[in-house]
Amino acid sequence: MKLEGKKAIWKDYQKEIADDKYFYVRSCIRQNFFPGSETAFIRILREELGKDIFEHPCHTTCTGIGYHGDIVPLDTMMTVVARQFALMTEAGYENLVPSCITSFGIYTEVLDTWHHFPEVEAKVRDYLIKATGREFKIPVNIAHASDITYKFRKEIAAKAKYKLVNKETGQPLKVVEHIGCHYSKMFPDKGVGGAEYPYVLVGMIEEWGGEVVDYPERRHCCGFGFRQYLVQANRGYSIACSHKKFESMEPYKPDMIITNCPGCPMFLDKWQYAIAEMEGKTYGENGHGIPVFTYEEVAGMVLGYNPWDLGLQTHQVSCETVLDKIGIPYNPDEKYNGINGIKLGVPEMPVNLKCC
Amino acid sequence: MIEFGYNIAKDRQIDFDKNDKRISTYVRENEPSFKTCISCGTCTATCSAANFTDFNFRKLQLMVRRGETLEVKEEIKKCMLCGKCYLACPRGVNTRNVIIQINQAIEKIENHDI
Amino acid sequence: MIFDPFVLPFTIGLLILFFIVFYKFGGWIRKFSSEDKSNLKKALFSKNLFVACKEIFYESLLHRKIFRVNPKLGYMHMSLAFGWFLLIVVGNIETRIHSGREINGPFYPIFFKFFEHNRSTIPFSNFFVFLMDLLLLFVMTGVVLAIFKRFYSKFFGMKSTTKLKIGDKFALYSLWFIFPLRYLAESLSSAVYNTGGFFTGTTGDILGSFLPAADIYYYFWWAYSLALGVFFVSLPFSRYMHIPTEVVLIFIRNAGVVASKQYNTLSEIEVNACPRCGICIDKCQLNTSLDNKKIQPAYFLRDVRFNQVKEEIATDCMLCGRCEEYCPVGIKLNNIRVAKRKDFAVDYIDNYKYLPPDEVAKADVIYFAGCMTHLTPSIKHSMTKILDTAKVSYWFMDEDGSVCCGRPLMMNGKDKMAAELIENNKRKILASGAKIFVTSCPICLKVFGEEYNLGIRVMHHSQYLLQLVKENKLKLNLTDNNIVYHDPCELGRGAGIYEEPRELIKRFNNLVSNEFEKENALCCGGSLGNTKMSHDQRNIIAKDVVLQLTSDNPDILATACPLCKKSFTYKSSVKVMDIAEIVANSISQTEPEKIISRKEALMNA
Amino acid sequence: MNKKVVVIGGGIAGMESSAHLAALGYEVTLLEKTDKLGGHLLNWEKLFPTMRMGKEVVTFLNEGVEKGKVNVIYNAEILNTKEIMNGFSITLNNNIVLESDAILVTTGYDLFDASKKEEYGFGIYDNVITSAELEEKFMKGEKITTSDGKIPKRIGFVHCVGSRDEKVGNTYCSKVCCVTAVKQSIEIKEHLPETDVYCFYMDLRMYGMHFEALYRESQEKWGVNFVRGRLSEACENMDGSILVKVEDTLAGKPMKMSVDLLVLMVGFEPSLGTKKVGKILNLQFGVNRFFKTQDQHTLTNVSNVKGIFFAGSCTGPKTITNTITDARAAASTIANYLSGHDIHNRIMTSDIKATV
Repeated sequence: MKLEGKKAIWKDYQKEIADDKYFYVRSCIRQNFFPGSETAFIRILREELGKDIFEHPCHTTCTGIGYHGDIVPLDTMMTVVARQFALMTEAGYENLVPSCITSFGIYTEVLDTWHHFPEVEAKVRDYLIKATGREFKIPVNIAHASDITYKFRKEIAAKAKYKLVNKETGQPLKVVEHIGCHYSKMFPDKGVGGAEYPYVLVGMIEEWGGEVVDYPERRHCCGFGFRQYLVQANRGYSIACSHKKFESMEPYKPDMIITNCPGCPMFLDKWQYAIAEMEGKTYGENGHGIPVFTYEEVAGMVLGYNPWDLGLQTHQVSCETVLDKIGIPYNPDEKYNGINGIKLGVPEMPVNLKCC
Repeated sequence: MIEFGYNIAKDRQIDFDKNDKRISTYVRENEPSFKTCISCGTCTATCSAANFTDFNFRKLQLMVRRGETLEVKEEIKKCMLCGKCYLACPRGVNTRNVIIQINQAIEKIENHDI
Repeated sequence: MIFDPFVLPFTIGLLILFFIVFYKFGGWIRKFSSEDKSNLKKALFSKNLFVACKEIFYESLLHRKIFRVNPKLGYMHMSLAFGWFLLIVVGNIETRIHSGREINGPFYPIFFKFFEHNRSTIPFSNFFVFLMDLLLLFVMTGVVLAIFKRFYSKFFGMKSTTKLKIGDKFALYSLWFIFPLRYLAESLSSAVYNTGGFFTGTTGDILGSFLPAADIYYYFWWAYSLALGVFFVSLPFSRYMHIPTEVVLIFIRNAGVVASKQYNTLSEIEVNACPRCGICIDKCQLNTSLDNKKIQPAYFLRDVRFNQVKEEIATDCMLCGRCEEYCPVGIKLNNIRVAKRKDFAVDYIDNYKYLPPDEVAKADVIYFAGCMTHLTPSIKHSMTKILDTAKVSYWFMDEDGSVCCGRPLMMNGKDKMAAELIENNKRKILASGAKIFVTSCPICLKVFGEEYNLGIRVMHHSQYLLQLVKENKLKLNLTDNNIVYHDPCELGRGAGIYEEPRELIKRFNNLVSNEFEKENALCCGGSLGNTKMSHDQRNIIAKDVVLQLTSDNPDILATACPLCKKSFTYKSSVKVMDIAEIVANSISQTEPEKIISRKEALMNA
Repeated sequence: MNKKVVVIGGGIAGMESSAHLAALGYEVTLLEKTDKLGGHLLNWEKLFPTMRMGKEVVTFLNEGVEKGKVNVIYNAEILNTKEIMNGFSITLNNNIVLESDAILVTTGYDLFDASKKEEYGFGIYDNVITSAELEEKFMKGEKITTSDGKIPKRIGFVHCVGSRDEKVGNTYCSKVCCVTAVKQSIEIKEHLPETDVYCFYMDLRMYGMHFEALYRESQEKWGVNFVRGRLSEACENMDGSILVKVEDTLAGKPMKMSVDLLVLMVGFEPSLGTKKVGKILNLQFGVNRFFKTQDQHTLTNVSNVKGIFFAGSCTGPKTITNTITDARAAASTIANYLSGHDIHNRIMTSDIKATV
């Protein structure tokens, strides 16, 4: 591997990322599956970096799931997107920061469509007025939340209490990075580092002390694929994709996986349990899985946030292996405590996948 | 083991490195013209068996070359050895012998001879 | 007791030979089926025995068939076989008359001239001395020719001579020495005792003039005996095993034992009866066109005999039957070849369940084009035109694509698979109620005739077309085309159909004869029997054949097999046509009634 | 006084056209930007389909240049040109000013920069090389090895890298790569008989006389394998071998295969010189960015500027045979023009014919 070659490509794919005043939009599924991540993102931006980040309570889904699942028509999707823009315009913001990769893809796709077909934009503006009476301005800057984190990766590193380094051996942790397909595969120019060797997560990993693992199926989809997962009969394809990735990364013995998409951590995490139950196969050390994190969780970890505040207890593959390697302290007894320390009860443990 | 209502779908991808290429090697050695096939499909177009079934000799040869040989044993039996394919082949591939050699390779693999 | 130690090599050798030969024969006879055994028993006491003896005399002693193919070679074989036989017979009579005993030691007649020096006591002695010398001279000419042949086979018009195995070498060289040594031993004895006639006596006188004959003649008798002993012991392990085996084979054949599709005892006897004379090698086009001298029956049967057949030897043969046609021993060579292919063939069952349900039409005649004919569509179009013109009620059985007849599978030793196709086709043929089954493909013809047991007439289109012409159902125009006709292997040598196509051509065209016709016809190279030959090799053969057939610049090179037509077309500058096409082209256009084509008739209906 | 012709570019087209123009009696000046004549052919060892040495052809062309007493100016760069009475005045970098009655442009092609095709990993993975690099190894008599010096067990050739690819902006076929891949495959097998060679192609364009025979020989005699399918991506395995992903379109299935060395068959692009000279001389470029000839069938050497002509691969990818033929055709076209035949009138008539 020639790193200079990659660097040359990364240089070609740099994008403009606004440095303040963000209109933040949450992800439908992340706020359910990894609620700590979005909270951590806002906390880091406000508390650590002192940025202005605004959320609008009337924000809805971007319809991306329905759109890619073939049940929401294009015009409907664009009108909903126009409404989100209108909310931003009304709130006085210009920089859109979606938490969801698919939303990021949707917004980018819509803006690109309008750029090439202004008559479509005009039509959508008409729809929006007729439907809601709202008007909107095109966002000045659209950056995914991971782009923002990437932009401030050095600031975060400067404040970090921990590094992605094995405290016993002093060796950097081996990290698999996985980019959501809609981040840059549709519009390589819109992603940091492009589509073939995206840099957005690599930059964070390198800055925070880890070592990136480049394995053959790095570019392969996590297996969400909307239709593949949403129809139960097709879930075999979904899990096969994740399976393919795990088989490919396994020889590299990665310590952890970092993702920047709602679906990816979900599937890379949960399917490890399903694969273990179906085939008895686990991919981590000693019967553990490979812990899967969002970039916000990792940022929170290196900044020294309480792992349970980050929501790491909601992961299927237990994160303690990584916490132990880095030396991040945690109280196992508080793992399943809710807000205010209420004990929520310990979940049933899987048979084949070792969870602590 | 838990029943999820679905299984890990089998990969359709040809895994060339892992595939068993013994039949291919055997046929290449015993019928060198096997190497010159250009997958034009004339054999399949004229095939007596293909008239009645989805038997596809062009594809069968290709699958053997790629080591995708699981279905070959059953498929190959559909051939009637009539020789139309041989007469039609623009590359002069000795198709009948290819079939015969595939048969023999399968038998030899089953008998652990190769 | 008349005895000398030098007779021991001969006597022991002879005993060993008898023991081995009878052991082998016994084994073969034991392995025959009970039916064959009873046939053999019956034959022993019937006129078949005399027929067999006559054939043995003609073939094993006189070598009539070899004479026909190659007179020089025939003489060589005859002088050795028949001459030696007469030497033994006359020698025995001589010794009996001389000794007055019915039974003598087996070596006595052989070494008679050593033991008996007193000529005057023998009745007719001068006559016997003369006769025995004459016979020896006769045999000696054969020996000289045999030695000559080994080093200069072209003299016999043979391009190749068989390669020898170790047993063959012992037998061959000892055989070369037997008669020259006998000649020298008798001549030297004659120099001492004056026992010789015009041949040995004269030679003895000359040799005696400068050699110490009395001191050395004894050693020559030793050498003679040793040569005989070595020959006898090596005989069963050499190609000379054919001498006793051929005799048995002729008897067995005359007893009505017939070849089967499996390799059986008869095949084994046939294999042992091959003298490796090499006639097959010269007749084989793989030799003459491709310089392949590995696979011919002489070698193939040798490998079969010593159980070392390789797949490529068994399969690299076109099954054209030219070798079989000229084999002096009449061995069913194709049969053995195909039977041996079964050792290598992978034969499955239940392969063709995908074949569609039977769609059968009732008709008087079935026309079956055959797979190959579908690649020469003008043959099938000609046939439908002819059949429509002649208003034959027929069913074009494989109009929408063939189900193979099964023959190609059988040729490759896959009988079980073939049986399945045969069963499928047979059911349809019988259900149609047809009385005549006509095919355009000679390869199919044979299997429909021999394996299907249809109980209806199976004809090649050349036969059927002639019949239509004879029945006046077809009116044909005369042409002045010069047509050379190529006999397809499967139609000619395979099915014995030589005359019908010729008659059909002769009625309306000029038939040009060619050296390579009828039994001597060449194979086009397209053969389905051979799975080993490359496309290039086939082209070379086709080119050679076309060159031979078109040497007189005919207008048309006619054949009666789609595969022959296909093989020739790319290589011939002369137009190549199937006999059906020639007939279809000659159909008189002045037919009074409009011919309604079958398709139109169907549409009208 | 002899009429003067300036030929721009000392590749094979420039050499052969100079020789022919000189033989016709013109005073020829050949401008070459480097210090050697021969262009790309200097870097090519053996030529398809004959396997003869490229330098034999260079020698042949040199003889023509020498015999014609062509005035060769090495290290030449054109600064500007002026139209003067029935001709041109050309100023070079070393203050030489040339006057000419006609100009022949033979500025040729550059090889496609394979690193633009990021997903194939050229410049990133150690064992991905270009066809030109492989030829250089042949030329220098270097051993063909992997980056760590091992004998490759399997080598892959990727056809159409930078050709017939809208994504990189080159929609045309480069004409020589297919048969070059076949040629180089055979050479690989000559050097390394135990190595398996796989060619990944979209179409095999064996249009030239004897090309098909070479293709057949590569299969029959050398056992080279051909897979119809365009490589989607190349990844690096742990051991440094390259995992290629392709659809075997004839099998109708995706396929992955590891190769120890991956050779990218790089195609033609208009050379930098072509772009520069075109700008200076006000020449028209066609849709594929090569020079536009005035007619695709008849006026294949004629430019849009009176008195300026083209030869060789500056008008599109050409084989050596085609280039030399084209060079001679250009010489003859110039002779036609300089003897007073108005080639532009022929253009007019042919245009009229075409429109009628």
